[in-house]
Order: sequence, then structure tokens, then C-alpha cells
Amino acid sequence: MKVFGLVAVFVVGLLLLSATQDFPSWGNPRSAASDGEVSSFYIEKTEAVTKVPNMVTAVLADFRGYDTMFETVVIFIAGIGIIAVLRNFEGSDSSIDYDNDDNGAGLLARFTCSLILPFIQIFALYVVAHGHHSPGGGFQGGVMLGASYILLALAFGLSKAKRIFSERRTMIFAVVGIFIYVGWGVLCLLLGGEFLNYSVLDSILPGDAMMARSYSMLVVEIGVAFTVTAIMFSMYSNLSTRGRLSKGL
Amino acid sequence: MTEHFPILILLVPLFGALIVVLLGRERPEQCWVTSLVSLGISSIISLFTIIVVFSDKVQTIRYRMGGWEPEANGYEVGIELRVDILAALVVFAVTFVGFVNTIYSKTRAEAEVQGKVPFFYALIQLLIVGLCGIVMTNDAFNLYVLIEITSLTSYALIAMGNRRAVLSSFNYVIMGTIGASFYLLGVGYLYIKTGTLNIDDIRMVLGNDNLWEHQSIVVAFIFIMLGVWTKMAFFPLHGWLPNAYAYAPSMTGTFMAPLMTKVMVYVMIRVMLWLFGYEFVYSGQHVWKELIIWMSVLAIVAGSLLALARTDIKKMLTYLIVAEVGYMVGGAWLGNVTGQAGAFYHILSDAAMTFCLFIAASIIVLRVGDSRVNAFDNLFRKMPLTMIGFTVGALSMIGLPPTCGFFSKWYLISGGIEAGQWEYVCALIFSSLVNAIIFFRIFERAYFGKIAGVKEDLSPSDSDANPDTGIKEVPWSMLVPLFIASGFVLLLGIMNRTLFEWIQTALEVMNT
Amino acid sequence: MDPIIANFIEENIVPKFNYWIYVILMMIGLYAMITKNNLIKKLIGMAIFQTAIILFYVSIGVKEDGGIPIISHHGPDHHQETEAHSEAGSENLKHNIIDKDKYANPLPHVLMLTAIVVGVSTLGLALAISQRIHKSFGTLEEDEILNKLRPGGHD
Amino acid sequence: MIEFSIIPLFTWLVSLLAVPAILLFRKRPDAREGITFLAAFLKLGMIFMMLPLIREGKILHFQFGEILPGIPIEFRVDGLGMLFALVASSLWILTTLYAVGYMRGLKEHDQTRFFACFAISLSATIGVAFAGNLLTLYIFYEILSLSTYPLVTHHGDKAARTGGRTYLSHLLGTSIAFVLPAMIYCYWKSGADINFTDGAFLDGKIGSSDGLIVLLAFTLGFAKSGLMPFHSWLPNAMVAPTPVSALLHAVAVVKVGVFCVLRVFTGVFGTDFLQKLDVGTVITYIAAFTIIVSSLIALTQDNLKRRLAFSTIGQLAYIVLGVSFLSSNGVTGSMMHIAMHAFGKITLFFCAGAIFVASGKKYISQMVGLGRQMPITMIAFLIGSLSIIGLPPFGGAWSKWYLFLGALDADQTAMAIVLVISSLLNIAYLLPIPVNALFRSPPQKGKKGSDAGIKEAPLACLIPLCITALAGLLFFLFPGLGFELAELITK
Repeated sequence: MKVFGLVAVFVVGLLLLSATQDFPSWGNPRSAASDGEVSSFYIEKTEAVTKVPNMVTAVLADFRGYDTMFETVVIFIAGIGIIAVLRNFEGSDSSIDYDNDDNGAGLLARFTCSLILPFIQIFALYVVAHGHHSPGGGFQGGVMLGASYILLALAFGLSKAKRIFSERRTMIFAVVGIFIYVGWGVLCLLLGGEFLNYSVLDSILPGDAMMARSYSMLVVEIGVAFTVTAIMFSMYSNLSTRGRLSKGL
Repeated sequence: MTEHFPILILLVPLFGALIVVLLGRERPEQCWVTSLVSLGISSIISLFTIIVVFSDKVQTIRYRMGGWEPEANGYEVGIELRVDILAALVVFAVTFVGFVNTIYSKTRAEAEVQGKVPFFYALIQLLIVGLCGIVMTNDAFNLYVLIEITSLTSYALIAMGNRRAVLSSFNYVIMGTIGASFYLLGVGYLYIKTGTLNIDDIRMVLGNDNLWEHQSIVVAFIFIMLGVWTKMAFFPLHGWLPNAYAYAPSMTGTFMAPLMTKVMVYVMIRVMLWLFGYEFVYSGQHVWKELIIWMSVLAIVAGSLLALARTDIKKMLTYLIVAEVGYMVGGAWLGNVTGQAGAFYHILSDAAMTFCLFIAASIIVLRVGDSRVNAFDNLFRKMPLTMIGFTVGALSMIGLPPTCGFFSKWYLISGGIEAGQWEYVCALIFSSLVNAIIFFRIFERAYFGKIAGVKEDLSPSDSDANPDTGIKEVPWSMLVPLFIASGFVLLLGIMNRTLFEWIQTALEVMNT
Repeated sequence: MDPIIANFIEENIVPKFNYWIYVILMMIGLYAMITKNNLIKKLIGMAIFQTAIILFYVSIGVKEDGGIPIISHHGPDHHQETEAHSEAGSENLKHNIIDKDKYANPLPHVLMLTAIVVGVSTLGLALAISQRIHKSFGTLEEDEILNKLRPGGHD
Repeated sequence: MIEFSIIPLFTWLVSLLAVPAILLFRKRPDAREGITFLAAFLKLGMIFMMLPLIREGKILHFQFGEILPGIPIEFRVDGLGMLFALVASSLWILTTLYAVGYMRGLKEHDQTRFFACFAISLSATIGVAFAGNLLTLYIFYEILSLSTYPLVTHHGDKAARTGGRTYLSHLLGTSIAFVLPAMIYCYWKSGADINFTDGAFLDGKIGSSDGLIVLLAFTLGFAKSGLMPFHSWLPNAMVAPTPVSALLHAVAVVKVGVFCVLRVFTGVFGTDFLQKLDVGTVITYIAAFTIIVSSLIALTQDNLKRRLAFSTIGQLAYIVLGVSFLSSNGVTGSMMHIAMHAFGKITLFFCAGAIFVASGKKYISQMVGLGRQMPITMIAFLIGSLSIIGLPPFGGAWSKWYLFLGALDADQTAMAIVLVISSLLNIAYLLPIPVNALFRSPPQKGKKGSDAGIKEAPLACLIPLCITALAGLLFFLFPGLGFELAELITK
């Protein structure tokens, strides 16, 4: 197996490297990818047509919003997939006494966490909301928000975290997140545009069609953040307890 | 309204999945009804899509997400869905199999995935969303995302089975990730050279800038092909498939076996003809055409022989899938429209017959409680209805008229003869013969049972009543899907000419 | 050093070092996925493998003089103003000519955001599956698992 | 000339529609068998309705549903098909009558299944006879293989199982391995035209070496014709109940095989074109080899049904031999032999079954002196044997005569000699049976009480075999119809 693996790896590697002879060199601004019509369009026209200066966010949530919708669905699938594979519903019945040995970390850690948690969460919300203008967006913010709950679970024990963010609630959050995203797209359908064609929403949003795109991106980013937050926490809580959700690490 | 059909096909099961998760574990019945309704609506829409696409006016629906017209000097800036008759047919197959399989799942889901019914239905609906999306999308990267959606859902669905299933699911994760990543790499190489991700645009750039001779494009093609082959279990890369499909929960196996590999074959044809173009793929400069046909011959022969060597009925069927994948890869690579259209027609017919056989096998394993071939002892008397369904599927696998298997074999052999690839023709015939041995071995058991050696019933008026052995037919929720599947095996056979002409016309455009 | 080799390095490796790095990383990951016996090590290989591809994509988008693909008209210190777009400001924007060489190509970043998410999801699911394997077989070593399956199991 | 008609469809359909009715009345044997008879008579009636039209030289034609581009399911009744359908459907009636007697006499199990499969196989036979293109022919050929499988393995014991296995593996295997690719090759070569409608469709479209391969693939692929080396299914299929053997050997299966070979020669290539290609001789030699070898093997068999089986292999090879001469006399001889052999051989099988029903005897050595108890059966056996051997005044004489003429036309003197030798061999393996039974006294007289109690078989068995034996005689006197139909093909 080892020899076979080595041979396979070398063949694949050489094949991949052989292709680089006609690739552009590092940082070449005239390469087909960087200089192509599509890339130039994104750089030069994005702000004009969507009023969002962060091209990455605009491409992510608008031009390729369909991709991003499925990206959210991927996260959702991972969440329910882990539950489907790992969750042991019988195990949760014997969880009556988990409070005793699930007290989380020591006092110092708990105190520190309770101090910094609000700041983490506020920063996470900022990252979600400010994705139009600076690096950030639903995924990044959602992961931070999810991390804050994971920190909560680490410091105060999973039972405490679950009291705030129960399993049912994580599922609802995850579903609501996707629902916001897809529902927003369906709203465009209902108003006579294509799916995810935010510009038709100018009839119900303030501003012109371009501003409608800008606002809509915020909406879908919030949807993404919902799902990512919920699923990140759900993944953590399932993986750390072997699917019993009774006892933290 | 009709122009929105493609997206509606995807949205209905997506919402279905969300609702099912919200319904939760306490209401398995409602979960079933929800997914039945959502997949039913979806398959009705896809049926209408076929009609819309078939009308002369439309032919190809192009649906631009977000309303982004090709604004970058004619290049697409957004993601585009593209539904022609081929895509519409495959989408219908996917949604309809999903719908029928949901009927089958009615009792099995609760029995086999205790307490996780909503997650099962959610995952299977998302899998259908992914498969339909793969078929309809016209964006190379979006295709990757959707491939990963189908992969993730199928990892989870397979891992819901017993411990063997979990292990094979892990192997599938490794193989599937390598495959999908190779595909992603290939797309990256294409993107470097062309600067666009839209399939039509890539092909246009390849042609305009005459990039076909570049080493990087060749490598990109090799890696995309390797990725797709891994996902479709083409022979040397088939390792993950047999255990995964055989040990997964039965209603997962019945859904994935007919569809997953077939959709990837569709992707392969799309990549060959739409993304790279026939000038590149079949050009004489590359050695791969002959090589791949020989590989498909190997796949057919090896798949058939491995199937022959199995005694476990489901394992045997999974190796037959490996052989059938060889059929389709070979057909697509023959380099003529007959072969391609034959391979495409085989996507549909193989979906129908694999579905039929897997349902029948699952029913039998369930009722007899034994997954080896001797489960079939005397079944013609004990479970005549199930065996009728099984027989139809099996005859199609062997390739006897008037089942669809005969006609797909006909077209594939025609293509082989036309291309002068006799080794491929011989492999197809060899595989038919091996299939005949495999299935008649089973029929013999089912027909005779254990050899009694004496005539059991000497009364002049023979009683055809079942001997009371405790093995009875299964409830309607399993028999109806079986009969729908076997009905489709026959229907596709009867309608083959019409279908083939549609397919041929659609493919001819891509070969000139 | 042999001048041929030196020449090769100068022409093919130095200006294209990004491809070399990603291929080497990727091959490390692939090797681990194929040959490692421990399932978690396989997953680590998988993570390296996927990261290598991300590296490759992101390196496509780099431009020599390019900054981050966020348009800033007022320099980094004037964030507050960009946030509140005035009518006049947006009018100006349309007439502003944007030098595309000053911004990195945004598309690879977008694509990789998706790929990262996919990678995370796959990894999470794979970890869940390996936990199930550990629960059923009591080990994560592939050969031990196969040994446990041998008696009684076919194939 | 070609006339649209719906009768061929109904002729095909009538026995198929009988199947559900047979299954419906499975609890009432009389009604069940009544339906079988009704269907059989209806079928024969419809064939007689078509007969005058065919004799006028018309070709009846019906098609529906284009299943492949350019190829519908097509029924087309011409002289050859008419002759075969006539033989098959008239013998079906007799076989049914006989089967009723046989099956009830032996109290067989699963009679419903038996009659249902019987009806399906008859439908398939008519389908082959009336097939208007190669694909239709192939479809019904396969249906026939499958529907006769339950009949062959009717007993359900180990021998039946092995026999059935050989049966299916040979018939299905050869048809998939040889006929299917050959057919697709033809389809491709001839430009999507494999209809028998206007002459031979492969005429002038194929080279000599390709032609030989395709011809061989067809001739060997239609393994129902029993040509060596794919003959061994036939003796193995003798495990079946005797009515089935009779059906296999005289009515349906083997005749379908040679019929298909005849069609390939006349409808696919055309005898003139084959002469041009000069490939017929290969088939001639295979057939001649089969004739001699199978006759020699037949001599060594003691089991009556096995001896008859090898005799059938030899007789079928006559038919192939005749057509491979590529002369009109040869084809006429072959067509005549389809009918003559059918009536002769079915008589022999009926007799074998009657002997088994009445006395339980299977081996020739046990039948010495049996003529005392069963004179009618044995006389019928004698007549059947003489007809097969080809002695006047029995029908077989005509076909032998034309085959002989065909050999001479084709300047194949060697083959004429083969025909003579094989006729002598026929005499050697067939005639001793009735002669010994009729004219020698049984050994160990009275030693076994069982022999004394043997009487003739039930009337339902006896009547059919008398009719077929008489028919053999009548065909000598009135062969006109056969020649007329043969002429339609050869001219």
C-alpha cells in the first residue's frame, strides 16, 4: 500500500506540475483569470451596480448568490448529517445527573469568559453587518457567534449552554437561517423577477434597484449567520459528547 | 411561469427538507407525507419541464440566477441554469425515483433508522436537490458545490446503516473527497486559462484562443475525468461502492444505487461534450480514447465476474452497477452519436432497472431474513408478486426484449460496431451472458426451491395456493414502488425510439 | 550548480513557486489519505489536501500591486464616510475609473469561501462517522477493524 | 401484392389472450382446457381465413409501434410463414388433446402453469412465423425460449433442473452471443432496414468474409435448429413431459429454429446473393456432419425419447442442408420437410408418450412384443417411421426427393450420397422399434404380470396419434398446398 501510495502520489504530482509550464507566474496581473472579462467586470462594475464596495461580498451574495445558498445548505447538511449519524437519543434519558459532574471549567475561566463573551458576540454581529464594507459576512460572523456559544459550553458546561441554546432551538435557528435566504429569493420570484434577483425588490425596499441589492445582501448574510451559528454549536455539542449531548468534554 | 420551472424543481424539496426538520422526531407520519408531497410536486414540475422543453419554441431553458445578464462583454457574470431535453429527462428520473422511493420508505424508514426519521427524509430530499442541481447547472464551480451536497448527504445516509455501512461510508468520504477535489482542481486549471466558470463560455474561450493543445488543459481534463470517475465508481476506482450500497439502510440503497452513478455519467457526458467539446475529447492527438474504451471493457468484464462470484444478493447487484458504469463510459467514449445517445439512454434505463432490482432485493432480504442467494428458494410460489417485479428487472439486466435493457444494449452495440470497437461489443455481449447466468441461477432457485425430487402434489386439480411457510408478500407501500419501477422498465423499452430520437437530436448538435 | 538545473529553477520554480508549494502540500495530504492506517490521520491528510487546493485557488487571484478587493475611495482612515453614502458620493463613484490592477481578483476568494465551508462540513461529518466507527469497533486503526470483520463477514 | 390486414395480429393474439383466462379458471380443469381448445380452433380458423389470400400470392401485413428507428413490430404473412403457421396451429390442437389425456392420465401437478405456458409458447411461435422483420423475429424467438423453460423443467426434480439449465444456457446464450450482434451489424450495414418486406435486405451490401461470419453467426445462433455443436440442449430437454417433447420437436421450438435459418437464407441474404458470395458450402458441410453424426449417435440410444431426439437433430439438419444448396429445389425440399417431419415426428412422440402412459416403459429394449397389447400405437409408430425415412407412400418421400434434387442442382454429389447414407441410417435406428414390437414375441412371457395388463393408452392420447399418422399418408397423396406455398418463396 505504501509503495502504491507513493507511486500514485508522484504520478499525480508530476502531472499537476507538468501543467504549470503554461501557467502565468505568481502575481501576474495579465493572466487570463485576473485580466479576464469576468474578473474585470467584478472589479470595475460591482460598486456601480450593487453599491457594495466589498467585491467579495457582492460576488458571494449576489452574483454567485445561488452558490452561497447551497453553501449554507452544505453547512445545514453537515449539521443534520452529524445528528443522523451520531446522535444517540436514548442516551439523553440517563442525563438526569449530568449537572453534578458537568460544571465546566474552573472559576477563573468562567469569570473571564463571562467578561469577554458579550464582546465576542457584539464583534460577531459587527462582522455580519459590516460585510459590505470590510472583510466579513455571514459565515465569518456566524462562526464567531457559534464559537462564543462553544466557549460558553466549555466554561460553564454543556448543560448551561444547552439551557440557552437547546437542541430544538439550534434546529429552528438553522432552518430559519436557510428559510430567510431561500425565502428572500422566493420573494424575488413572487415579485416577478428571477430567483435571487434582488433588484425587483426595490418596490418594497427604500432606494433604487441597486440599493435593493445592497440591502438584500445584508438580509441573506443574516440568514447565513443564523444557520452557521446554530450548526457550529450543534456540531460541537454532538462531536464532544459522542452524540449523547449529556456531558461535555 | 414556465421559465421558472428549473428553480421550482429545486426549491420544493428544499423547503420540504426544512419543514421535515422542523416537524421533528415526534411526527414521523407527517414527515413522510411532507416529503411525499414535496417530491410529488417536484416530479410533476419536472414532467412539465420535459413538455416545455420539448416544444419547438423553447428547447433550452436558460435561467439566470439573480437576473444577471451576460454583462461582462458577453460573458456570464452570474450562475446560469440550463435545461435542455437531456437535463429534463434526467431531472425527471431523479425526482420521480425519489418520489417512488419515498412511498417505499413509508414503513422501512421507521424500522431502519429508529428515531431519526425526519433527518432521513431531510437528507434524502436535499440529496435530490443536489442531484437535480448537478444536472441543471451550467456553471463549473456550482457543479462542484452541488457534487459536494450530494456527497455529504450520501455519506450521512449511508452511515445511518449498520457498522459495516459506517465503515464503508468512511471509505466513501475519503474517495469522494479525492474525487471532488480533483474535479475542483480541474476547474481551477480551466479557470486560470480561460478566466470564466460558465460551461458554455469556457468552451467558447477554449475554441477561440485554441487552448486545446495546452498541456494544462489536457491535465485539467484528466483530473476532471478522474474526479467524475471516482464519484461514479468506474472500475479501478469502484472500491467504495459495493459495501456502501449493500449495507446502507435499504431505502437509502434503493435510492442511491439507481441514481448517483447515473447522474455522474451525465456529468461526464456534459463535461466531454459541453465543457471541452468533441474536437478536443475525440481528437486523434490523445491516446486516451482507445485507452478508456479498453478500461471500460475491463470494467464491464471485471464487474460482471465479480458479481458472478458474490453470493450476497445486494453485493451482487452493486457489482452489476460497476459493470453498467463501464457500459456507459464506453458508450460515451466511442466517439459517435449513436454511442453517446446509447450511453445516455442507458442512464435512464439503468436507473429504472437498478431501482426495480434493488427494491425487489430489499423486499426479499427483509421478508426472508437472509441476504444470500438461497433466500430465493421457492420464492415464485411464496412471493409471486415480488418475483414478477424482480423478473422484469432481471430480464432487462440480461437484455431481453421488450425491456429497456435490450434497447440500450442495442444502441450501445450499434455504436460499438459503427466505431469499429469490437472489444467493446464483445464485452457487452459477454456481460449479457454473465448476467444471464447470474439471474437464471436465481430464477432456478426461485422456481424449483430445494430439490424435492418427488412430485409434491398429485391431485388432478392442482392447487396453486401458497404453501404456508410464513413468508408472505409485503405491504402495498413496498409493492407499489416495485411495480411502478418494473412498469417503467417496460415503458422505457416501448418508448425507446421516441426517447432515443430526442436524445440523438440533442447530442448531434454538440458533435458538429 | 549545473546551469541547466539553475536555469530550470529560475524559469519554472521561482516565478511559479505557488504551484510547487500547493502540489507538494497536496501530495502530502494525498499520501496520508491513501496510506495511513489510522482513520484520524487520514482525515488530517484530507484537511491538508483540501487546504492545498484552497491555497492554489487563492494564489490565482494574486496581483503584484493588488490590494484587497474592497474599493476604498477615501483611503483607509475614512471609514465612517464610506458607510454613509451620500447621493453626491455615489454620483462620483460612477465616474471614477477603477484601476483593476490595484485590486486582487475577487472571484477565487469567493469560490474558496465556499470550498472552506465544504471542507469544514466534510471534516465534521467524517469525524462523526469515525466516532461511530470507534463506538462499533473499539478502534480507529484500519487493519484492526478489518481483522475484526474477518471472521463471519464475507468480503 | 402487399395488403394490410388485421388477421395476423389476432391470430397471434388469440392464444395470448387465452392465458389470463386459463389462469382464471385454474380451479376448474374442464373450463380451462375448454378455453385452450377454443383458442386453438380460433387460431386455426383464422389461419384458414388467410390461406386463400396467400395462395393468390398476396402478402398480408400488419404493423404497429415503431420500436427502433425504422423497425416496427411487424406481422407479415407470406408462403413460408403460412406453411409454418398452418403446421404449428393444426398440431397445437392435436397436442392439446393429447396433453389433456397425458396429463390427466399421469395426474401431473401444476397443470394450469403447463397450459398457460403452452399457450404463450404457441403465441410466440406464431409471432416468429409471421415476423416481418428480424427484430420481431428475435423478440418472439426469445419469448419462446423463456416460455418453454417451465415446460421443459415441469417435473421440478434434479434431472429437470439440469436439463432446463442446458436448455436455457444453449438457447439464450447463443441467441445473445451470436444473433444479437449479427442483427445489429445487419442493421448498421443495411442502413436501418431489417425488414423482410422487399426481398433480402442485405443483398449486395456486405462483403464475402463479413457475409460468411454473419451467416455463421445467424445459423449457429439460432440454436433451436439443433445444428452441431449447439445441439446438446435437445436430448437434455427430453426430461420434459411427452406432450412438451412433442411440442418442442415437432411444433414449436426446433421448427422455429430451422424456420429462422430459412428466413436468414431467403429473407436476409437471398439465395442469389449467397450464391454470389459463395458461402453456402460451409453451412452445407456443418449440416452434413450433423446429419451423419447424430444418426450414428441415435443408433446407440436405448431410451426411446433420446433416440428420437437425436433423430430430430439429424432431420433438422436436412432442412438446413436443403436451404444451403441455395437452389429452388433445395428450398422447396426444406419447406416441405418442415411440414412432413413435423407430422412424422409428432406421431412418433405421441406413440412414445402413449407407451409410457399405458405401460410406463421408456426403453426400446423393453418394447419388444409390445405390439400385441398396443397394436394401434405401434402401427402408427411404423407409419411415422416410414414417413421420416422418406419411403412412399408417405409424405416424407416428397421432401426427401426435393432435397435430393436440390443436391444435384447444386452439383453436390457428395451431399446426395450423404442423403442416401443417412436414409439408410434412419432405417437402421427407427424401423427395428415397431418391427420388433409387432412381429416378435415378448421375452419372458408371462413372467411379469404387469405386461399382461397393458392396454392401449386413453382415447385422448390415441386419437391424435392416429390423426397425425393418417396425415402422413394424406400428404403423399395431396402435397399440392405445400408446393404452392413453397413456390411463393422460391420464385
